[in-house]
Amino acid sequence: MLIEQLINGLTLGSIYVIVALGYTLVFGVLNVVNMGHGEIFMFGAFMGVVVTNILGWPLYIAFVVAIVVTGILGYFLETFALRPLRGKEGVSHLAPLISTIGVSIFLENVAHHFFGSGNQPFRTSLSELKFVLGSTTVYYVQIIIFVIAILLMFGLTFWLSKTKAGKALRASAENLAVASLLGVNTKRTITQTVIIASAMGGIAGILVGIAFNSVNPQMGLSFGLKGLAIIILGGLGNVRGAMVGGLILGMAETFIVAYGDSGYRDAVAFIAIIVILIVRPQGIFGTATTGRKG
Amino acid sequence: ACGNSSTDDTESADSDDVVKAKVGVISYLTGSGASYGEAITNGINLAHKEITELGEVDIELKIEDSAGKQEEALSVAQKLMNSENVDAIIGPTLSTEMQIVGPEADLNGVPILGTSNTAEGIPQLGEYVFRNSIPETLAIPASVQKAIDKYGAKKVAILYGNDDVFTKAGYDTMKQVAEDLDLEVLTTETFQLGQSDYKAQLTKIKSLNPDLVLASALYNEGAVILDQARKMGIDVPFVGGNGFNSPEVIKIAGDAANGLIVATPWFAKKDDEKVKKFVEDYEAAYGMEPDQFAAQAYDGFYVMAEAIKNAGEADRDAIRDALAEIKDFEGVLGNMSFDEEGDIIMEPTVLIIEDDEYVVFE
Amino acid sequence: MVLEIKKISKNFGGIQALTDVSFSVEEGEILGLIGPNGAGKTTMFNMITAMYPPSSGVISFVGNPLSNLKPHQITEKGICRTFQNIRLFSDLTVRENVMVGNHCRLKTNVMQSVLRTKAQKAEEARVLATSDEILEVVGLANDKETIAKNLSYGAQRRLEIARALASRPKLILLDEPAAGMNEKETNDLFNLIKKIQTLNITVLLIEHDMPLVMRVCSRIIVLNFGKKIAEGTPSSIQNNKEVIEAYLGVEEEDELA
Amino acid sequence: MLGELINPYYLQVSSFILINIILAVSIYITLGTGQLSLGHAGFMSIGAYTTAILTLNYNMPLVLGVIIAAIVTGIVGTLIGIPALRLQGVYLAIATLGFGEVVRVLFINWDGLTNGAIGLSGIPHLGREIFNLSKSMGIEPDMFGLKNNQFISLAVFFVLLIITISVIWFFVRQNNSRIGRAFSAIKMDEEASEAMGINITYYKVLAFGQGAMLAGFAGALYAHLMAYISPSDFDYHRAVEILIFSIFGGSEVIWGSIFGAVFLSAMPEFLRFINEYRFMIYGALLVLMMAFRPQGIIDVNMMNRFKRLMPKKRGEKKHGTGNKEDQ
Amino acid sequence: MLKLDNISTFYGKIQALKSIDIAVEEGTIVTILGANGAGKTTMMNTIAGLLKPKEGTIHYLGIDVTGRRPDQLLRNGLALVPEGRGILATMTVLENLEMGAYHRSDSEVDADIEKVMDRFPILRERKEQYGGTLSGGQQQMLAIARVIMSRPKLLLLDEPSMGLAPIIVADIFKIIKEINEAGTTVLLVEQNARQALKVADHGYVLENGKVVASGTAKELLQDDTIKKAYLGH
Ligand SMILES: Nc1ncnc2c1ncn2[C@@H]1O[C@H](COP(=O)(O)OP(=O)(O)OP(=O)(O)O)[C@@H](O)[C@H]1O
Ligand SMILES: Nc1ncnc2c1ncn2[C@@H]1O[C@H](COP(=O)(O)OP(=O)(O)OP(=O)(O)O)[C@@H](O)[C@H]1O
Ligand SMILES: CC(C)C[C@H](N)C(=O)O
Ligand SMILES: [Mg+2]
Ligand SMILES: [Mg+2]
Repeated sequence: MLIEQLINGLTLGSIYVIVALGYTLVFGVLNVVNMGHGEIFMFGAFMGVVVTNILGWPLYIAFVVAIVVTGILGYFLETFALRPLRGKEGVSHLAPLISTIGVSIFLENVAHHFFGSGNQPFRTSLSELKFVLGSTTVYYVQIIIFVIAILLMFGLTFWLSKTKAGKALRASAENLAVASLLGVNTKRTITQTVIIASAMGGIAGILVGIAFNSVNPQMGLSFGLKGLAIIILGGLGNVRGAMVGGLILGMAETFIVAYGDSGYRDAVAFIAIIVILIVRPQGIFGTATTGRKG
Repeated sequence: ACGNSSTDDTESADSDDVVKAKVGVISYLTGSGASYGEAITNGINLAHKEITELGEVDIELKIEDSAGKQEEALSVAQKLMNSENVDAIIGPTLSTEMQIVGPEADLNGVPILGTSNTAEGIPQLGEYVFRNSIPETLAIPASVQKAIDKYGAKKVAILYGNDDVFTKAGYDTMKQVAEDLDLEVLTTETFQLGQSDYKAQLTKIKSLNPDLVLASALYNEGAVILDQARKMGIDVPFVGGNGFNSPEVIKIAGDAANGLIVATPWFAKKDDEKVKKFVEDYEAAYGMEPDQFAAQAYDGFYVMAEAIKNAGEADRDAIRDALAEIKDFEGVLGNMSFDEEGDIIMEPTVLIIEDDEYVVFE
Repeated sequence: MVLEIKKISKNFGGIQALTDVSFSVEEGEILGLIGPNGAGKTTMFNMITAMYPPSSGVISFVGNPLSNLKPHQITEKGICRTFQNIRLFSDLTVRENVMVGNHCRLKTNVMQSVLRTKAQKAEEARVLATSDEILEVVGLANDKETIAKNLSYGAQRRLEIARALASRPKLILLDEPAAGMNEKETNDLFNLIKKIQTLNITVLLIEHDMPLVMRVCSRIIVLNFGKKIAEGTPSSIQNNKEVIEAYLGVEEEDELA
Repeated sequence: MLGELINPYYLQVSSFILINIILAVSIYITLGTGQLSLGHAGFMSIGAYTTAILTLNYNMPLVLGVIIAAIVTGIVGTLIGIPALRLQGVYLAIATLGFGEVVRVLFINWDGLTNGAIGLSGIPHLGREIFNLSKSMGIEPDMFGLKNNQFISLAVFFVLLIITISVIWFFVRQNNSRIGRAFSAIKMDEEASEAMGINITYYKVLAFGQGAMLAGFAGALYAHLMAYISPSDFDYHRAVEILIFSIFGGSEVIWGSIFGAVFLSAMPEFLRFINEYRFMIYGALLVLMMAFRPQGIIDVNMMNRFKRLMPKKRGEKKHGTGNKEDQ
Repeated sequence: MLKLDNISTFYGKIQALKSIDIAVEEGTIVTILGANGAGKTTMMNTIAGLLKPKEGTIHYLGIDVTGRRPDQLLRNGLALVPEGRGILATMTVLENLEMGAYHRSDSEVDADIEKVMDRFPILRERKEQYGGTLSGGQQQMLAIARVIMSRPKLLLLDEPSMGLAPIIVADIFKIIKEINEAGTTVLLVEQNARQALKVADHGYVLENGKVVASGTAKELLQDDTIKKAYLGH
């Protein structure tokens, strides 16, 4: 059972990682926690349902459609909920939190309206493919999810730290005016980032659909909250932190069910962040703010 | 799909000898459980249409949304009772809402009939509070007993949603039943509303090899649990509470739904004229098969209309008394009566899903 | 002796910002603290006001060591500062900024504030009077109701000083108050510092504006790379070879003109 | 006579609005020192459960239950406020969100005490208690020409109204004092505040504790208003709702938060006719609102303009810097 | 090279610039003087595209560039070192320098980094340190080094000597002169009027958002009213 639970934990953790990366990326650039990310993720999952179940098209098209649709949603989110607040004077740093919460409420209810409130079946042949290793059954989906998470993490790390675009992004994150004085087209940089982050949410959505056959308008919230916990756990804006945090959480949740009390599963994430923040207020991998005094 | 459009009783008889009454409906129409409210509202609307056509009573419907929240349910109830001056209320959808609304209706002297509340103690909230939904305490023992008889099961695993009133209440009953029947409970696992991944719990359950899984879940989570369990190789039958009973289970879980046993007041394939007609009309009107909530609401409205007719006037107290008098009412659910507290008296049917279809479990 | 710095060192994860610096500030004097950029002057202020703990060394104020105190306790003891990068409460009015400065001299608690007791009312009246007085001193009496962030840069610098004065310090630490001021404004600042001295407040001044420093200070300490390299009267400092080399440079007026 | 006019429906909605006002003020206090809490639903639930358990299991009088509930929550808030000092901005927001979730999960799992997800029912109802009390004193509703239910709704409304006004009065006065000045200074620049002699530890914990206590107090009132509580009443959505009251209405001034609570609690009632779309509209409204008026509907400028419009009764100036009448 | 016609800029309702006309000839150093709050920073930010003027036009290299974004202007060689330096606090010194060359795609970037680090050795020493932890003066040097990396044609400097040690101030002016001699036109805002006028060819005096005097540096240095107001004696 141990190995099976380990695989369960890794699968869940990998999905958490992908969701968390979306949060981290947007936070990294904009210093904004995008509360609408969970719902964008949920839309990705529904796109999978629409394409494979309703239209009966193949799975890869579902990925394409989900990426496109969530990318567009990201674009709208940036245009309507974030951009108007940016660089405006007297805007509290809470404002984007609220406006993205607005987006999440809006999207959740739109999903209700179009897809109904219940679960929608997401059935693909891919989710049936498996092989047996000793006494454990492993599904290909589980491996695919894990690999995608790893790839996304390395891709992002490389992009942020090594490429020019990544540096431009970090510069924009810190100071929009300065970044633009240095020649960065900040508007484009930011829009791109939000779109990429949202598309990652779309990918995660489809993966959840395949792995768990559970797609409903409320899933944005439950995964979203976990994603939030993870980025705090790992340190805001920190890609490696999101990876480690996500995997740890997936494992922890699985193991508390397996060897502890499943009633506390949803609390694990938050107990962990409370403990960690008390010990290390900047998260596991976060760097202490290097503010100068005086 | 719902809303205010339902008040168009254009062709109703305008004669003076029929009783005119106004009935308020509190339903869960927006939010995560909206599909329950929708089914309920559909059932009521269908019944309302038929009754209006019959012309024996002239009932005006006033449907309000509570979004499944207690405060909203209470506000809406106050609105119906005091601004709309309704003569009786049907709903609200959730037992938690009824917990709040029931006493208030009682205080206002407005008869209220729950058609989907399955928690314990609902009619006991007050003189004016009734329900025609069978409580879990009635349904679950019936289904578990049958499953044990059939499969000779001894060892069970229990899985339930611990953060929802309904599933938690179902679990309490399951636990009691397991004790009463001397079953060995291998493990008790919980999950939370809206969860997607049940693999950790199921892996654990699988490793313990139970003869039977008792699952107190709403169909949304329940169907996904079945799907994941079957994929994982758990092939034993599941016994669910009555929130698990829905055609949606088959839609979501497909073949994985086979082997689910539920006790329910409602069986759509029943060889009965009334039932057949109801299913047909419902499908024609709403494009889907009615579930138990639709059926209970449908019957509930008929019961209400019957009471209003018997009361002979649109008087709250008279309607209450007439409701309490209802005996051997024949509806699509079968034969029902109210006991002295206002609770339903009825035999549930035990069903099992076989070949992607609910059939009577014998 | 108002303030005594004994062998203070500060290390920021490998960067040695201060090494064994010792000096003392005498009652009533205006002491200059100068040195090249990055010499550790602001860091010294941060040590004195307990914003950072020193890595080693002791700071004593009127004879008592200041270790293990929080910044606000330092202020209560009678040391207050201004910031190199202006840090006003930017959305409060000028007067409110000064009133906040007076906070640690007030006593009323939550209940008294809510019930508006006699004592509380009297205290509030006193704060108002004190604030207006101080604003008069720094020349902001006409801007009382202006929101701080709408003040011009020079006025903001003066408000910083006013806010610090409101805590009724025995010792005030000024971090580059003349930065961004033109010569005329600097001249006004000179007068203000002198006026502060007459209020029996000792002044420790960081400043790169040499004409101002030389005119206003009675004594000067020079830091370089975190070490004290000189101490003395303005004229001795001006002629100190090491200081000229590290900091002052050779007057190049004629070359350029 | 009077009876015709008094509609329990409006009184019911108004009573909820009053509770929401208290909640909005509770978050306003915390926000006033720059601390963003998403844990107020958690505090609310602690208050609600405390009084519910005390009154149900120990037969404690309702009034005492509510007071103890507020105190207990205040203590919990203070205990949470201390480690929370180390957290800034979003970290604090998410950590407090986590706190709320942990409390909720705890109440779900602590079956013996809380009855788990099923919740506690039969909690003494504020209105019905007053009704019984006045009956025992020989006062009958029909003496005022009221029906029983009207009397109960009216009594609840008046009690809550008085409580709410007192709460507002308390915090307006506190704001206009040295305490209020310290709060706003800390909100703007913690380090500078500390350097100016403000004990930021004390004031931040004070604000956090006061906010928690008030939320717990509101929760306790809620329990006695509903007579039934369950953990799902105090979930993430509640926490967000409370925060939105304040941010939407304006978190710079107390009146903003109050306005937000009134407007947003009343709005869904007005939007009932477009039922299906009302939450979409609610979401869109938040987005628009932040785009065009990120500081909230009511801000400092608006308050100042408002005060200028009433020259006679020159209102209290923010932070008590102002005029003589105030003192 | 740069020409401002009738420029007015507002902060909300507050008018900070009132119909400003200014011209900068190629190859020269032009300095802007003025008391605190006169509008100097506003003017620089308007030219660099950070603020949009409400009225008037800006011509740069003969083209109307009013309303262009800063990054577009930088691509054409117009660079600003903002007041307060604009160091990226969470990026290292080296990354700050690299960001200076963000819009460049030539192969000489690395060589240029070496060059500026030769000029400011402290930057080489602190290469891996976060920008935010440098002292005020070190940050100022980094800001200038970084803007050099962008190889500007027209360089706008807003109070580059603020908060610098006298010895560095002298250095900074020397560097400005050198940059200018290497072919970059400089528009310089300074409080340090005497020093500024010494390196400048031309000067403007701003007061309350208006140009109240202008002329060659020599003329201004000798003007009595200016002496009184800005030179202190
Ligand atoms: N928080 C910090 N982390 C790391 N290094 C720091 C920190 N604060 C200061 N330093 C370093 O300590 C040294 C001294 O800095 P400080 O700010 O005291 O200089 P200063 O004398 O005030 O210079 P300036 O006149 O330029 O303001 C500098 O090298 C600076 O980089
Ligand atoms: N963001 C702003 N909002 C409102 N008013 C502003 C803003 N920035 C500047 N001002 C006002 O505009 C006027 C010009 O300011 P500006 O910063 O351009 O002056 P300056 O000449 O650069 O002064 P300094 O020498 O102090 O830097 C001042 O009165 C200032 O108060
Ligand atoms: C709609 C149903 C799930 C409601 C549930 N039976 C209850 O009593 O709350
Ligand atoms: Mg310094
Ligand atoms: Mg300026």
